[in-house]
Amino acid sequence: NTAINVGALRFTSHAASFVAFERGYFAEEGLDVNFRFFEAAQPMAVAIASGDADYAVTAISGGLISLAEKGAAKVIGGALSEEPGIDGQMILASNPAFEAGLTAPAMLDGKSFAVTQPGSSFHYMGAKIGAAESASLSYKPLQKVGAIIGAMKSGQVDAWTIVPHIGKALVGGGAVQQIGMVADYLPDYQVTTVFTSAANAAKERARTEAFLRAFSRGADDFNAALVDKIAGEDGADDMVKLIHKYVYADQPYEKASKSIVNGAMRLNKNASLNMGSVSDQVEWFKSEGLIKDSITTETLVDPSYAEMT
Amino acid sequence: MELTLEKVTHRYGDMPVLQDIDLRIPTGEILCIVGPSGCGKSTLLRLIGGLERPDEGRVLQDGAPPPGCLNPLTYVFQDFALLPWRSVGGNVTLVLEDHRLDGDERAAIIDDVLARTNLSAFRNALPRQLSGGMKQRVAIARALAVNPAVMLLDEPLSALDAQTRELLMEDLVGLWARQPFTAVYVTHNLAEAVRLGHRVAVLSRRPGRLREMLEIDMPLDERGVGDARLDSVQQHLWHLMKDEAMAADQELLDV
Amino acid sequence: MELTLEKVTHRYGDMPVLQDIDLRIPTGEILCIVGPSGCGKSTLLRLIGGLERPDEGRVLQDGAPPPGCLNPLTYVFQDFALLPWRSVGGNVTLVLEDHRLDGDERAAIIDDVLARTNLSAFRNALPRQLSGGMKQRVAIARALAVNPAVMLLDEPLSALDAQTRELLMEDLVGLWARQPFTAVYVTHNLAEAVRLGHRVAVLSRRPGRLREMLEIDMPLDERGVGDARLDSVQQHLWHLMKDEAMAADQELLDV
Amino acid sequence: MSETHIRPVPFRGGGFRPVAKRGVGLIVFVTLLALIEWGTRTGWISNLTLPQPSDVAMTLVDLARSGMLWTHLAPSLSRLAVGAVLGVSAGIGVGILIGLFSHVRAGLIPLVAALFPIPKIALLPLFVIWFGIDEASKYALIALGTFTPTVVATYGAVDNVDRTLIRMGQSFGLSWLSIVRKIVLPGALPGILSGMRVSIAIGIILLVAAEMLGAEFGIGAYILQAGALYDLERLFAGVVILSALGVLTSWVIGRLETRLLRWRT
Amino acid sequence: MSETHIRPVPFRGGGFRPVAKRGVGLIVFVTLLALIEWGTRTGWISNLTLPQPSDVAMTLVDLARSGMLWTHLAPSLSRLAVGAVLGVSAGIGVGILIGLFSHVRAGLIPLVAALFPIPKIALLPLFVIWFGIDEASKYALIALGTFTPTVVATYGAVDNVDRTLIRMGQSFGLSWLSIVRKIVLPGALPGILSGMRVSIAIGIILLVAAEMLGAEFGIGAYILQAGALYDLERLFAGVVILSALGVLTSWVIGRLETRLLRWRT
Ligand SMILES: Nc1ncnc2c1ncn2[C@@H]1O[C@H](COP(=O)(O)OP(=O)(O)OP(=O)(O)O)[C@@H](O)[C@H]1O
Ligand SMILES: Nc1ncnc2c1ncn2[C@@H]1O[C@H](COP(=O)(O)OP(=O)(O)OP(=O)(O)O)[C@@H](O)[C@H]1O
Ligand SMILES: [Mg+2]
Ligand SMILES: [Mg+2]
Repeated sequence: NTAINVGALRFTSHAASFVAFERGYFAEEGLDVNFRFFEAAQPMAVAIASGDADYAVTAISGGLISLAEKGAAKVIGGALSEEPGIDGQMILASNPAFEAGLTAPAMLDGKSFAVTQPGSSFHYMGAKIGAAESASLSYKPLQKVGAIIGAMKSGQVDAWTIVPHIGKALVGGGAVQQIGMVADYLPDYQVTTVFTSAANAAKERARTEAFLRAFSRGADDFNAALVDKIAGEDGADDMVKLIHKYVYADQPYEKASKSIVNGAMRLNKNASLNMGSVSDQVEWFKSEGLIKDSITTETLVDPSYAEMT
Repeated sequence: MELTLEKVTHRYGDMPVLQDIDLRIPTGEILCIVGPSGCGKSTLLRLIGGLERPDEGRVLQDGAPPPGCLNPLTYVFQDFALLPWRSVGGNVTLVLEDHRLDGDERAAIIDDVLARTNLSAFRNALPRQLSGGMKQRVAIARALAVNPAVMLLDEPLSALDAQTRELLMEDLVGLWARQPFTAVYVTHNLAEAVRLGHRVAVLSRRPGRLREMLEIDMPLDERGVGDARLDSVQQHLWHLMKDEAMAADQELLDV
Repeated sequence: MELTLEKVTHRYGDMPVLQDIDLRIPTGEILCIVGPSGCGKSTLLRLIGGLERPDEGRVLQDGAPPPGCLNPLTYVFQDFALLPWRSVGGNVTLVLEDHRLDGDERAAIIDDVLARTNLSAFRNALPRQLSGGMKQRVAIARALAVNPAVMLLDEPLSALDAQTRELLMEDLVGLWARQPFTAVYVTHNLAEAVRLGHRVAVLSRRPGRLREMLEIDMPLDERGVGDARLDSVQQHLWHLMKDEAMAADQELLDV
Repeated sequence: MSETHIRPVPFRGGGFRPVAKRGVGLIVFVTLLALIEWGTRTGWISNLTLPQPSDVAMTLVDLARSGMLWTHLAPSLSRLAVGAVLGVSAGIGVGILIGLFSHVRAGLIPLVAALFPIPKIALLPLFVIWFGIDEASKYALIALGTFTPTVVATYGAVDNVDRTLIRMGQSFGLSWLSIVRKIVLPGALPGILSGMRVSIAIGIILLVAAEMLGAEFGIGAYILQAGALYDLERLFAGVVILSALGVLTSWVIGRLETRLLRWRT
Repeated sequence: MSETHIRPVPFRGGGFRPVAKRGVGLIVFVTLLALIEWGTRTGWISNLTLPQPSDVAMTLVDLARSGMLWTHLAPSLSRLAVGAVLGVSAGIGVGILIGLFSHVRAGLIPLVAALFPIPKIALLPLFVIWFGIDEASKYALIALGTFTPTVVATYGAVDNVDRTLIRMGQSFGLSWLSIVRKIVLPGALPGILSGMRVSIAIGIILLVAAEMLGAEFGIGAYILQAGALYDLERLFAGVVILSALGVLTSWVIGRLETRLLRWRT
């Protein structure tokens, strides 16, 4: 068996790896998986480049593209994507802003919009929503999701987008208001992708394909249990229990399960990648001057592993 | 104005430093105080000047200070105590600033004391540019500026080299000859004591007691190096103190 | 072993400090060097001991150091230069550690020099517990431990108070009487110079030149306070130097 | 008549010598805590602003009871220890070289001066590439943070060694190595130790930055996590632990000083 | 025979007085840069590890040309200035009170000692609530970071004012205020200035932390963004700017010292 390190965040969106591991799909492919957990996506991308992790799942960020440009990382497949009809990422407004009239994305003009960092996926979503509503937004970089939540609760920023399991809890608590869905603006948004180091992509084909196969089986199980809900109550419960080992492990099951169920979004079948969304994102990064103009999707993506749609 | 000490006793913590000191400081005379190291000479001077309160006994002043006296009891310190960031003139001005004097008066005082100490040419020099002897001259000028009733000098020459010491001793004699002042002069140096003291008080080892009081009735300006009578007084003093000085020297300081 | 200075001249930067010094330091005698402040006395001593190289001229040693001499030219410094983190014994041991001596020899030397300087009881005391006089005794003991051919003393007593100075002068005379040593003794203090010097060299103001060389042929142990002949030599010296001392004192240091 | 003029010399000394009284410090602390406790309980201080001190204390107790305190403290302490030992010892070595050799001094002082104001968090992404995401990068970050202040303190201390002691050593013909070992190093020790106080305080501060990088356990990670969740009780519990750690190491160095520097007045 | 014994006294002094030579520092710098340039060009140093120095220089030039340098520098400088002025002046005030009054000393020293090792980034989430995400929280963070070291340096400086000067003032009957104004403050100035050196260096380091919070422009924000994009050229360009800022402020304080402390030897 070959030992590999898989980078992960303790989010529901990383469930495919957890499922593949717990149900032995990795072992069946001859892979000894060792998870390396991170607090944020950016250091995980750097860790792939430094060789501390072999495979990981993360959003397409400026950092990831830069690393790809330096020949250190390659996207090899898709993971989470928006799909109309499934609860996806939400557009939120803070209570004071909502009371002042920010009740729909159309009213965003001149408002402040929270992002972790310039060039993050939040920034991309904000920009796309803003462009669609021809609203000009001012972006507030706050580094951490926690800081953003604090700023939203105390009304220091007006709007934000966030994954459903966090958003629903916030809206449910009355701390913020939902004013729209991201999927309405970015219907096929490829939120996260599977990536690895360029060396792995080029030289470890067999191992990489094995990883993707196991990963896709995990994704299928997840979709069946929590997205399409075709595995029945018990199947869903089993799945939640499995994921709870990794996500919200420090919270009681009842509380955690709600968050996990809330957070279930479609994981791409067979790790297929929505190239349209990817190239849209790359173009946007270029237009913002965040990455070099010479970068193309070819720099970023190795299309030989998964289906490109 | 005369000062009188009555049964002054002082302790630091449990350690008695001075014991039953009775002393009179008459006007117009220099009283030298000698004693071995650590016997409490500096403490005695601080008590006299009101910088410290005696544990027992009293320090009394009799009569009013002379007119024009801004600070009756005025110190000259061993290490000069000049403000390094003020010029010679500024250091003298310092002690006049808290008194209501008009500008002319102040300037007159400063000119006068600088002239008396031969410092007029150094008015704008900073202390760091001066030799030790010059620094102590500035300190003396500063003391003179407040026209003190009693000058309290704590080993004013012992930070200076031997030759400068000699020069300053002559200066002090000259100052006194022109205008006699009252002074208490603490020193280790017996030669200084016999050159400058009208009377010399000898303290014992700690706790300091008054062991002897010598009177030297020779005018200050007639005293000089190699005078047989002064030499004999000095030898008498050394005789009195040698054993105690040795004992004081051999003591371990337990800091 | 004898030392000879031939036309020694030294400068710091552009400032000449010593000019054409010719000097002979004969065995078994104490040569005192006096001069006004800043005339280059310490520089001269550093040149003699090889701590500095003369710009011009030469410092020569004639003959071999005596047997058992570990460090022919040995200093005693004004500020004692004791390692504060070593005890009295440790400070003496320091200068023996770089020499190949067996333990017994080393112990014997240390016992001997501590006994000669009356320090045996203080062997384990730290410098901070000692009075100034005791510290300088330790420095002298350390110098004696290497059995020097020539001792170079740079104002060894001027950091001490007058009474301790007197005591240490007697100690030095006692040490020399028991076992004469060769020494160059730099001082400001004319009384010291006439008490301890077989010969006294007088330097002029900076740049220091040799102005006069006095010989005092009275045995050291017969000299004392109030001796008329010494007094007259001392007055002669003061006469020679007073004007220069005054000029040196009045000089502005341009640091 | 004259009798009326006799009066004691007025006292005008004293003062300007403040002394620290232990008790008062404690009282101020307790009063402050009591005030905050009262404020948070009555709602006069909103629970978004400050946590209730008693809740923080409870959190600390729980942390200790559950054994999690040790789980978080142990890795942090080992990171601090390894990083600080590396940084401080390299710093002392380089500082001594700068203090002794003109060429080293000329070459390295500008480098150290340029390195000093670089914020170590800015270099975090690089540290991952250079040292990986495991312990090595945490050690390196803390080592780098403690290195520069130690260098500066050490060469300052070597510069301040009394030159007459060195001349004394030379005048007795001591070898170069003897002078360095027996005079320069002990003479520089007080300065080096007081520099270490600052360096280790900086090391503690950097724990949080170091544990931004893939640390699951550690006081810094605990604080970061609490901050991300805006869990003020845990945040303050972590801060209290770091603060206590700082006071403790400062006390240890104080003990070390009184022991090693008994020779000082 | 005797002639052969005559020889010059051997020289054994000198040394132990290293002098900084300006040139050497520059040479070391240039050599180091050249080495890295060569290494990165040949690929011997991977472009993930270090950027090419010439690219960093180009980035700096571009930044300056496009005017973005000023766009980023101006807010950072104003944050540093306002924060440091607040922190340093409060620190000097509190430090002087601690130095003069026993009760203040007893009450505040333990508080300051406990505050010192708290990592300021840990408090970022609180600062958002306390001071908002705009300039106020950045000023507050930098002020807090510069406050504690200034306090410590200031009361140390007041403690070190020569007590004989104070006794002198009392013996001449100067008023309490005169003594404080004319003796204590000027006497403490050297210590306060050298403390300011450290405080401002810390302020610069904290710029990055301060600009983590909702700053669009600023050198710290620029560095953070470059780090997030793993854009090493820009990251290093930012670091170079901060480092230069640090060297510059240190130089300014040095000038201030030579001007204000001309009276020192
Ligand atoms: N403020 C103080 N607190 C405690 N002890 C003190 C204080 N001032 C002086 N002493 C101690 O009191 C004794 C007498 O000190 P004092 O300075 O009066 O002696 P002195 O005769 O002036 O000594 P010296 O000849 O060294 O100047 C000494 O043992 C000294 O250590
Ligand atoms: N290392 C040095 N570099 C530059 N100038 C020096 C140095 N050492 C001494 N000087 C200067 O050389 C002159 C002579 O100094 P030296 O110390 O030899 O005089 P001195 O006679 O011993 O003085 P003092 O009586 O004050 O001890 C002084 O003006 C001094 O400032
Ligand atoms: Mg005294
Ligand atoms: Mg000298």
